[in-house]
Amino acid sequence: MTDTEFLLWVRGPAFSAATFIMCAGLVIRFLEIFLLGRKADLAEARGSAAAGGFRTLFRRSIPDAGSFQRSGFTIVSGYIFHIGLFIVIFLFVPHILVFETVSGLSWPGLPSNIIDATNVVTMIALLAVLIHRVKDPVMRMLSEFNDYLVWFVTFLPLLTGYLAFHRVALSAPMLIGLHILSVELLMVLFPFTKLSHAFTLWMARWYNGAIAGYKGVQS
Amino acid sequence: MSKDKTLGETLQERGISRRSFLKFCATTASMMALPPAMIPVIAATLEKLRRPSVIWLSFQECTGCTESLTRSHSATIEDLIFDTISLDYHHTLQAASGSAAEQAREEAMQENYGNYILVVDGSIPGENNGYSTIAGISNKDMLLEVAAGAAAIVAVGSCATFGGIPHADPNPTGAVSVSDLVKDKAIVNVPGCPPIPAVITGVLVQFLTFGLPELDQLGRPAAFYGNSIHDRCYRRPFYDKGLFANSFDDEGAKKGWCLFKLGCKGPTTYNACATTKWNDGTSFPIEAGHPCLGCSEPDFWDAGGFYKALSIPTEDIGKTAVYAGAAGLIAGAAIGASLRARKQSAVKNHERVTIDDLDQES
Amino acid sequence: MSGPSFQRGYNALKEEIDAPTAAFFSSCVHCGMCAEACLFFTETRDPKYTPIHKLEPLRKVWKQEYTFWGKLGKALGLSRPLTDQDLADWETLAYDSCTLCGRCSMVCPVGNDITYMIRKMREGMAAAGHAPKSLIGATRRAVTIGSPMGVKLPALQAQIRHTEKEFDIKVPVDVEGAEYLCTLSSMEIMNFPEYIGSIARIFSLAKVSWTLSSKAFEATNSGIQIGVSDIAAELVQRIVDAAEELKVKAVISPECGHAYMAIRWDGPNLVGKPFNFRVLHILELLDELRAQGRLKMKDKEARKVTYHDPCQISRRGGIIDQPRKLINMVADNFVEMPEAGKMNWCCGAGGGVSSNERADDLRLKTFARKKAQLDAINVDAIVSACSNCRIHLEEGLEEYHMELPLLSLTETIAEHLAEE
Amino acid sequence: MTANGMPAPGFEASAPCAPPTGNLVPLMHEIRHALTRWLEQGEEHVIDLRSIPLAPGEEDRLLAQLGEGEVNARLSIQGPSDIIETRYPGVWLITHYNENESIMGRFIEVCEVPGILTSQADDIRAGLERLEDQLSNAETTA
Repeated sequence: MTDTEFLLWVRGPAFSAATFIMCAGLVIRFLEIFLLGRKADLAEARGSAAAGGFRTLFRRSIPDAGSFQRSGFTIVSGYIFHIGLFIVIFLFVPHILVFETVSGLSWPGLPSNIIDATNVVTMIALLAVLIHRVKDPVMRMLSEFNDYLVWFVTFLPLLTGYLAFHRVALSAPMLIGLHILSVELLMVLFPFTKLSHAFTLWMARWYNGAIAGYKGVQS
Repeated sequence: MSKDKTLGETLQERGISRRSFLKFCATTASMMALPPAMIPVIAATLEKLRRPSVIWLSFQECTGCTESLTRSHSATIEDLIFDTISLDYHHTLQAASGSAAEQAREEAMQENYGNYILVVDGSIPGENNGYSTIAGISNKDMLLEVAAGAAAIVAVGSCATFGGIPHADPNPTGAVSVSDLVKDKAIVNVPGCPPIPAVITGVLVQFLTFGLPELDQLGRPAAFYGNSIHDRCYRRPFYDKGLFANSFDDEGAKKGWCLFKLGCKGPTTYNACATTKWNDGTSFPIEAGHPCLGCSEPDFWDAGGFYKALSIPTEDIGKTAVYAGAAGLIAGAAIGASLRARKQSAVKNHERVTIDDLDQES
Repeated sequence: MSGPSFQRGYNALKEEIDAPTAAFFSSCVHCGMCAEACLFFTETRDPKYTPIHKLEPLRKVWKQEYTFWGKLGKALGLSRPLTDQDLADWETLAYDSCTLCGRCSMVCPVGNDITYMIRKMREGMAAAGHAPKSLIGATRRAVTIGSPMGVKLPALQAQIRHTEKEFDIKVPVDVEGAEYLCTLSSMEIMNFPEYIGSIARIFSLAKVSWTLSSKAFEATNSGIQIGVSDIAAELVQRIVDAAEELKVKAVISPECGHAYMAIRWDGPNLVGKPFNFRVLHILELLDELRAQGRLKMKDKEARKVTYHDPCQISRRGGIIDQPRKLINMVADNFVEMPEAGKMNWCCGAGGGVSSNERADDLRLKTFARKKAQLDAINVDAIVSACSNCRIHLEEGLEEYHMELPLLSLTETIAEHLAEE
Repeated sequence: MTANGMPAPGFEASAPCAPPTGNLVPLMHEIRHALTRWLEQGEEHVIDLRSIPLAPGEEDRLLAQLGEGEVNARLSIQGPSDIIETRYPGVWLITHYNENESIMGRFIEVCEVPGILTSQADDIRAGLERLEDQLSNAETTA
């Protein structure tokens, strides 16, 4: 297999397979959760479950002052790498073209060198997060294989993206191919690992906010 | 012109001044993308060079490569190159025809067995030898016969190097490249459709001057194929700024912005177009407003579409996502229903817990 | 009678897991932020007190029973199934080191309501026979005697007589057609009988029609704390029956956090039907009276006071503004402690921890958090609205050698009420 | 612009609007460093302009910046070559043309005199031979 054939394979059948697994897997995961159902609350409502749920979807992204003081590192590093991932994934023009072919929607991108710089910052933040996970007693105790796997498959596309952008060591088709392949690995694992929190967290926030909102409780 | 004299002697005999020779060496070094510091080395080597015999075989090809070479702008240099080598067989360029032509080939092979250079353009049919023959000899047989006595092989053009257009899907002749058939000889690949003329001559000079050049993993000389079009492209700053032409006639196209979105293969294509350029160094496809087709890379004809951006999946992902969603709905509903049933059975199995059920001792 | 068993516990956990639980477990990325929100962790720095970790048995059941991959893993023997020993190992984490205060549920960045799940896990723990001894004892007293502290009707009647005599006021009992049925916590009957006099005076001056019930005076619900819905429902049913019998418009929960949670929010779900009467916390009713101008003050509390938010009333109950409006009505010098309101720290004794003798040392250790909050503001008195918080705060202040009086908000209002 | 005020077709795509590669300034600095090194260590330096990506029009701007100095020589060797000392003494611009006057190579050299401008020993030897032949022929004919 030449590098070009490899690139064509990852852009073609492999990408389709990864897309299929990710989309089908996410729908299955969603139904697995959703169909478990939830009892209707019979207590007299004091607020709106929907309003509470909706509010918490957004409100939960802003940490309270006390948590910021006590979990500052987790919050700041978490914010940096999440925003970094967002910028790198959604604002790099070659990526936008992928979303455009799938959805027909397009939006302006950022200059490539800003994406590159953001990528480096994101990788540094992820490394810091990993070190924190290993060093912090609480996180070390909580962490399982899944957590490290998720870290790895998140880091890999950033690294291969960096190598592809700067053409380090291998040929450009191979580097771009490896980058796309690493994204496909991420896509395949997405529904079946903690990566799916990117979707389920909206359900979690919704339920939390709805349970609280129904009672007229802030959350 | 005798083959026994060195190039230096030949030039002197022809009254070509040392200055002219130095100029030739300087422009050749520039063409080969060698640092100017190498100019004296080239001069010293070429001076002592004896003219090697070259046999040029053309198989399934369009003569574009030969056209490219003969349309080469730097006439002086080509003259010198052809002074440098002894082109003993080239069925498009040679005057001889018929059995005389084949005889010339056989003579050249016999006289220089083990020392001549074989240049090939065109791919070789792999399925049925009858697809392409010369003087009743199949391409494959001729290649193997001539290759056996060659000191080295230069495959010119994407057909000879990677199979090229004959090899494109569905590849009716089962076309293969030189390196697919010849495994025991040094092969220098000079891909391109066609290759830049200066690169063809540059490779020959480099080969004659320094022997086998440094090759990349696809057998291409690093001096000419060491950088991607993208990395040497004058429109690269627009890529870095995120300024792209969205169509061939929009404002971005008029302003000369990056052609990535229009399918430019510059990022994955290694060639010298962006610096050496074409037609007397006038321009190259991107400068003319067209995305790079990636012609010097394997399978460029089938590499996901000329006008499809490099990052875009080649298959219909939107459709796949919809099918996947539908499949997920069915599977998810089935799995979800079974989980729900499991929960219902747990609810049914519930035994009322009373205060006497709490103490383990009771 | 079949007694507790692992199977019953496991079945209970399976019953309890619902869509929110699945969404929560799916979303946890093990960031550890809930640890810093839990006073059992902040005051001990022991990682085992990380809230989400306390749910490990429930998570295991969810994963192995309600996810495709988890089930597959279990079937292939790749993951170890839950054992009775696991539940035994988690008993202290689920009961001794969680007050159901809900702080972790507020900070979780993915929005997990961890407290919601602890409550569910206790169902399984209790059914498997892994509830703390003293909590079982309190529950037994609540079911058999009528009150977790063993308070019987004669004791209440004695307090009523005493109150009527002291304040020269009538305390209505079993008055059919009264607007409000007031309930009490046994701590109020035993430790803070002034509460009965206070509400009697306030209601009398504000001309509120109310009554106590001789059949359902106890508002607390040990079933909620131990995590047995069947028992909790039985206890709620007593109040529902009394309210329906006396045809009241509303039931008033006393100054007690979990009692409010039990009757107001869990009650209808436990008995399986909506109430045909309203449920209000006493602070809600008092604030309504204040807003209507029916509470006239003769003077104000002069001391510098602060307000301790009972978790089930503030954070989990949504009654945050009312006590502050009321305090500002009776006190001139009211200051908030750091992180007051919905993010206030638990006293350390809710969620059944105060009834759990085994947790006494840990409970007092965690009081350091409240002490730090109090040290930051330097007040003369603490006002609160939960007798459970109040008892524990008094104990904690004593343990840490702090001289600070604890005031009930209702009682403070009654004290400063203008006589006609 | 054409005479009637309309933009010439296709004009926009070329020189005036071409994006700068950003290579001009570093190039000028490379020349500055080379001059310093020549003064301090006598080290010569050659820059092959074809090896540097330049946008359309950028090379013209470079040449304009370098300007023309005191020496302007034209060699006739298999097509002309222009050897120009720029407005910075010691900085030479060498352009090789083929017989059709197409540019085949362009170099900037930092040195006293570009090597190709000086007479070559081989050529001198050949010239001397020619001279001697000529003189001996003249003597015999005379």
